[in-house]
Amino acid sequence: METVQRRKVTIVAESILEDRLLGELRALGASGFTVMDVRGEGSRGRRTMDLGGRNIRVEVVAGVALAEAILAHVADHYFEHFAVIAWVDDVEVVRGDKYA
Amino acid sequence: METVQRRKVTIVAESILEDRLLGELRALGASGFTVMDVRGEGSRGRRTMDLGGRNIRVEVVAGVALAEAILAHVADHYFEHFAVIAWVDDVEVVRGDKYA
Amino acid sequence: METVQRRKVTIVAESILEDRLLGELRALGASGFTVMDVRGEGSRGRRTMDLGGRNIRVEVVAGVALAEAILAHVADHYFEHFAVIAWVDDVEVVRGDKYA
Amino acid sequence: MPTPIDALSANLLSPIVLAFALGAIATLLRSDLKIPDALYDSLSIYLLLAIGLKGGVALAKASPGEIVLPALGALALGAATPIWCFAILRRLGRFGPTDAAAIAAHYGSVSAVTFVAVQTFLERSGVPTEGFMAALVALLEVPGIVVALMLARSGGQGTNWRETVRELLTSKSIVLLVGGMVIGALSGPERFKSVEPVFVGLFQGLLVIFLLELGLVAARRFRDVRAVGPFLVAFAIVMPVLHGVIGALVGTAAGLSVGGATVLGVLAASASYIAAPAAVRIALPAANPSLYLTPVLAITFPFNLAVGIPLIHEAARIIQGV
Amino acid sequence: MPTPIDALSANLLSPIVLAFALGAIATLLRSDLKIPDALYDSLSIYLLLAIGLKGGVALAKASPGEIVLPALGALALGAATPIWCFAILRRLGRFGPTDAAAIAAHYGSVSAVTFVAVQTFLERSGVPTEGFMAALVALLEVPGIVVALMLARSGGQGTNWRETVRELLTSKSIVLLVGGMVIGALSGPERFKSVEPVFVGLFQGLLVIFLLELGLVAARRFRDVRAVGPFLVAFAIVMPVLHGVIGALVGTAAGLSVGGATVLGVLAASASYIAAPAAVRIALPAANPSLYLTPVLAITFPFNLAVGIPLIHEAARIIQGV
Amino acid sequence: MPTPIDALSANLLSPIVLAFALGAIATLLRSDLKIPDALYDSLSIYLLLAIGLKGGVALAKASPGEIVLPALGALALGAATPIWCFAILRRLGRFGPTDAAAIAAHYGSVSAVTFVAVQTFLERSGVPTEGFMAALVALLEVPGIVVALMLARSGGQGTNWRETVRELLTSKSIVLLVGGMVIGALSGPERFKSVEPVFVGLFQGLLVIFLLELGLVAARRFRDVRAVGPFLVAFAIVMPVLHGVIGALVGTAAGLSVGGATVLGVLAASASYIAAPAAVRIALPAANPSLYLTPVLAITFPFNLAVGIPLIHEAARIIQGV
Ligand SMILES: Nc1ncnc2c1ncn2[C@@H]1O[C@H](COP(=O)(O)O)[C@@H](O)[C@H]1O
Ligand SMILES: Nc1ncnc2c1ncn2[C@@H]1O[C@H](COP(=O)(O)O)[C@@H](O)[C@H]1O
Ligand SMILES: Nc1ncnc2c1ncn2[C@@H]1O[C@H](COP(=O)(O)O)[C@@H](O)[C@H]1O
Ligand code: NA
Ligand code: NA
Ligand code: NA
Repeated sequence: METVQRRKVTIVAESILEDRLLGELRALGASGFTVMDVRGEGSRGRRTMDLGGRNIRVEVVAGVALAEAILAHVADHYFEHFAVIAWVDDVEVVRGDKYA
Repeated sequence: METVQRRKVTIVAESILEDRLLGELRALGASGFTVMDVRGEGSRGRRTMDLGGRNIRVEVVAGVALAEAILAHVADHYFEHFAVIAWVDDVEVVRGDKYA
Repeated sequence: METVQRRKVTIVAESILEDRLLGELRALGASGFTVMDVRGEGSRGRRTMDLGGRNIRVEVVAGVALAEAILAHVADHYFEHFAVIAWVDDVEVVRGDKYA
Repeated sequence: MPTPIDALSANLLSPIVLAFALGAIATLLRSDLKIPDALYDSLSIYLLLAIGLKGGVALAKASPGEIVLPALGALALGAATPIWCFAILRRLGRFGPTDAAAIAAHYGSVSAVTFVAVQTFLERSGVPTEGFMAALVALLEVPGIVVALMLARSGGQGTNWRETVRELLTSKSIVLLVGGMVIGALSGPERFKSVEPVFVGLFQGLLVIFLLELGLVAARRFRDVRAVGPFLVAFAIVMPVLHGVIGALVGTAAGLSVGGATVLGVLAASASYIAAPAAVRIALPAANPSLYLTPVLAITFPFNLAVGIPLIHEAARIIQGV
Repeated sequence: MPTPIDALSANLLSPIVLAFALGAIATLLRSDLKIPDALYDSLSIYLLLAIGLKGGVALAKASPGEIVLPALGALALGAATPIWCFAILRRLGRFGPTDAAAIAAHYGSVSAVTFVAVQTFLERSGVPTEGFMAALVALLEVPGIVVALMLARSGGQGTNWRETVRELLTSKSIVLLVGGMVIGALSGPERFKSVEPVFVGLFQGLLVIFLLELGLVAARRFRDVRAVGPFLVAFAIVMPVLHGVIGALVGTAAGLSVGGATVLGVLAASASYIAAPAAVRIALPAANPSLYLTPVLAITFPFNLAVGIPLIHEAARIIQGV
Repeated sequence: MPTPIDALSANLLSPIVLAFALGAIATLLRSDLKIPDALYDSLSIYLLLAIGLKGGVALAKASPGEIVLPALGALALGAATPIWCFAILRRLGRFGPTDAAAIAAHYGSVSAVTFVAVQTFLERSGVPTEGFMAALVALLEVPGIVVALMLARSGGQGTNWRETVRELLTSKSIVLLVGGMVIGALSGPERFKSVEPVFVGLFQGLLVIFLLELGLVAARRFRDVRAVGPFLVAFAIVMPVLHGVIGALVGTAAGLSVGGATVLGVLAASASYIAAPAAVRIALPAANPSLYLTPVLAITFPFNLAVGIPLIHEAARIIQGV
């Protein structure tokens, strides 16, 4: 199986941000994303809301440039005031052209 | 802690494929897998079903050969007609003999 | 975006261990973690409980030393008797100082 | 006796029709209202089991003789409707065999919620129905899908029929409907009383919440309606009317009352959105899901709910001259 | 007629107050009791829809004239309360404009569950209320939040008001409350009967489970109470009493009965923990969530539930001299 | 008065027994029917709370004197049954101390659903029971587990007993049972009426759905039955009968009616599948879960449900000579 290298950005965020964040991912050019409901603890601890205030975890497989853009966007717009973290790593995919 | 390198295949697929896909993973020789319910958007967008039609995300930690076989199987059998994507990356595990 | 390298430990465990495991992660010095409900199969198969006995999947982004400590702790305390697996990989994060 | 117009407007103001409309409006307004997946799944388990249980209790009172002809009629409808749907979609609609079969499978099978809606309509209108109609839902669900899948494969390579049919017969909806019927028939009216508050008392109210979710989901497909083209839009309205009248005729011929003939007509008119999509997605992966989900959910289901049911009832009354 | 002390102790022994206490105790004992997220979400959908439906059925019977003055009164309360809350928090509490506005948004809006609790209290006490009070919940929910957000931005850069207001008006609670009211009013008392077992019969019992969860959640914030400081603790008790009396006065002036005036008072006294937190978190991300969630959930809600409701009812009785 | 055979066959046709069978059949047919985890969790919260509430209301009417002897009897059973189970499993079954203690913990504790099943059986048979029996469920749940864990550790290193006992006493089932009882007793029959439609009216129907899930789950363990060996299979049938008779004797000696003695017998006969597995998994991780879950879920629970309950009732009648 021939594979190509892509980047994967993972964002963990307060679930209240879901609609906004996914809209921004589309606007930045992501060809797709996968979302799951999670819970967590972090440095901002209980600052997230208790009721209806769970976290989501979003994964986006993307090219180097888009991954960089997503990471920068999240850092700029969310890190200061929201309970949001993000990380990037490398993955190998089969059809590289599928991912912007 | 001594660790060994293994491969991890992650598959995101229409949830209707769950039973079939997991059966095939067993048949291919996977020693285990972890499944979670997710939702997502991709190039095939709303082609997946709305009702009862969510996605699953399956992770399989495996040796190089099995990972390759799983990826090839998924690409051959699902990529054309189903809303399915897959990626592979490297992970370090403690007891390598546990993973086929 | 300037990023730094960190380690990510992923633990899949019987859900009954959740409270204990998260407490131990805090005690080991993790600055945070993300938890999700999953299901799975492994070599210990149906030894996990059926009722209320699902799995959790815990992710901890951490420095090299803490990641090593977590992995060692899990291997020492859980691998023998519990349906628990763990793996580690590298991730890039923006604000490295956030992660012990 | 209400005029057809009265019946139509009365139907439009029923809580379940209004709940569907509320869900659709919420989607169109981009509201953040979401029904949890687990609630939707739980409600559909509940509804299917309740239909089965009530049917089973009623079945226990029916004489086996009464049900033979209606059952045969239902089976005939299940086998025949996908055949002519397939032909129409191929010839007039110019769809490929796979897409045509996929759509035909949906219109050949039935929607349990539409069944419930017609029961509710008739109850509210004071029209009695034969107690065993729930058994016909179970009988009508599977054959239409199997026949349509066979049509798709008519020119192709062998498929695992045993497995496909096993999956259909052991699918959630059949297990709950048939299982519920057996439980209802075995435990009988006396023992059923203790569970009536849940399976009868709550039925209409929980249906309201279920239809709210169906409205939310159906409206997400409204914008696709244009994409599926005018032929399918017309198909999604004309076929239910046609099947409804044919079903009412078959029901009347099989000796059903005007209520029973209405129910059989509405069942024939309804299109499956649970069993058929699941089976078709697996068995005919090359079919385009938009071509079957959009007409079924965004057109046929709301059409039947709002207009089809009173219309088919009117047809049944004309047929039986009452 | 019971004495105030009787009413208070009777209220403390109601199943919903006790269920809240049980949840709080379970948290304090570090029990592993957890209400599934899906159940909490399902119950809150159910409660809002049920309030709306019952209100709508009652509204259908009310004459439009009756409701004009109380509605205006409610709107005035919604607009005015956040203004003085903001001023008090800025001047006396020395909070920054963002935190002050965030807190004011919560106290300017309402809690649907507190509304339900006062309705239950009055029913049990045999005190009638106007049927259209549920409409006031919907009217009171949004204005307080919008006014408070405007105060926060008074000196700042432009915000996307259109989008913020659209989100508030299409939020889950408004869609369910208003949608439920429209369904209730359109279908009317006769058709409503079939869904009554769910939306009326189950209401009190499901409320018990909901309050169990609220108790679990509120108690998780008990330890933060110290952190928010004595000013906010006092604010979270004094403002509800003040708003309660003002609400009862406004209600009386608007021609409401002693029951209706009590309800309007309790609505004014209540603080939002669903709509307001969601809107504030997005619109005022720099505000510290602990400063609004802890007082609202850990102090004001239980205070109103246990003490505020009988107290405000007593005030309404004194005001109306009954 | 029905003959034992009548009672047995009547019991086999009850909706809850049939629902369990339907679930088991669905698993054996490899149906895709699944009960959402959130529904299962919600139903178990509901059932435990409802048992507690109803018990509490009844307790409020009981005189404290009545309950002392039955409570002591229950405690004695909880302490004694794991001891002899342990001995039998060690000596006759040749299990290691850890596995023997793990199994003994399950048979020393109780199953709340089996309690509900016997209550339903007696109600349907018109046999009255003492109102305070729910209190005995709470009393019987914990001691058997603690005693068994102590046996496992008899030769071993120290364990954190304080923490283990705290976890057991604050576990979900105890909090809901005891908490429900306190709420029921404090609010009393009058205030309880408003929540009765949920906690009494829905009880039997929701139990049907719960047992459907238990059937689905239990049948997944059927194929393991062979693996656990004939000794454990026999143990899982003989011990319930033995404990049932002993429990009925103890109940009779403690002054319970034939209904009460039946309930105490069935409680003693039942094996825990919620509290015990959770506690044992943590406290005795080296024990093999198959050895306790398979007998409890796949043998003892269905045996008691279908056969044990009428059998033990017959024993109680013979003991009391009625
Ligand atoms: N070190 C970490 N590893 C994994 N997830 C984390 C970590 N820190 C924070 N999180 C997740 O990110 C969310 C927000 O974290 P924070 O902004 O630190 O409060 C938490 O609720 C966790 O779900
Ligand atoms: N770029 C992506 N990153 C992450 N997940 C994706 C991406 N593209 C698709 N997916 C996931 O894969 C599913 C099927 O995608 P597709 O086949 O492109 O429709 C989607 O529903 C998403 O859950
Ligand atoms: N090879 C694997 N890949 C991914 N997840 C696994 C694998 N093996 C085990 N797991 C997960 O770890 C849990 C415990 O595995 P085990 O201890 O092997 O029974 C399983 O239930 C799975 O969720
Ligand atoms: Na049809
Ligand atoms: Na207010
Ligand atoms: Na026992």
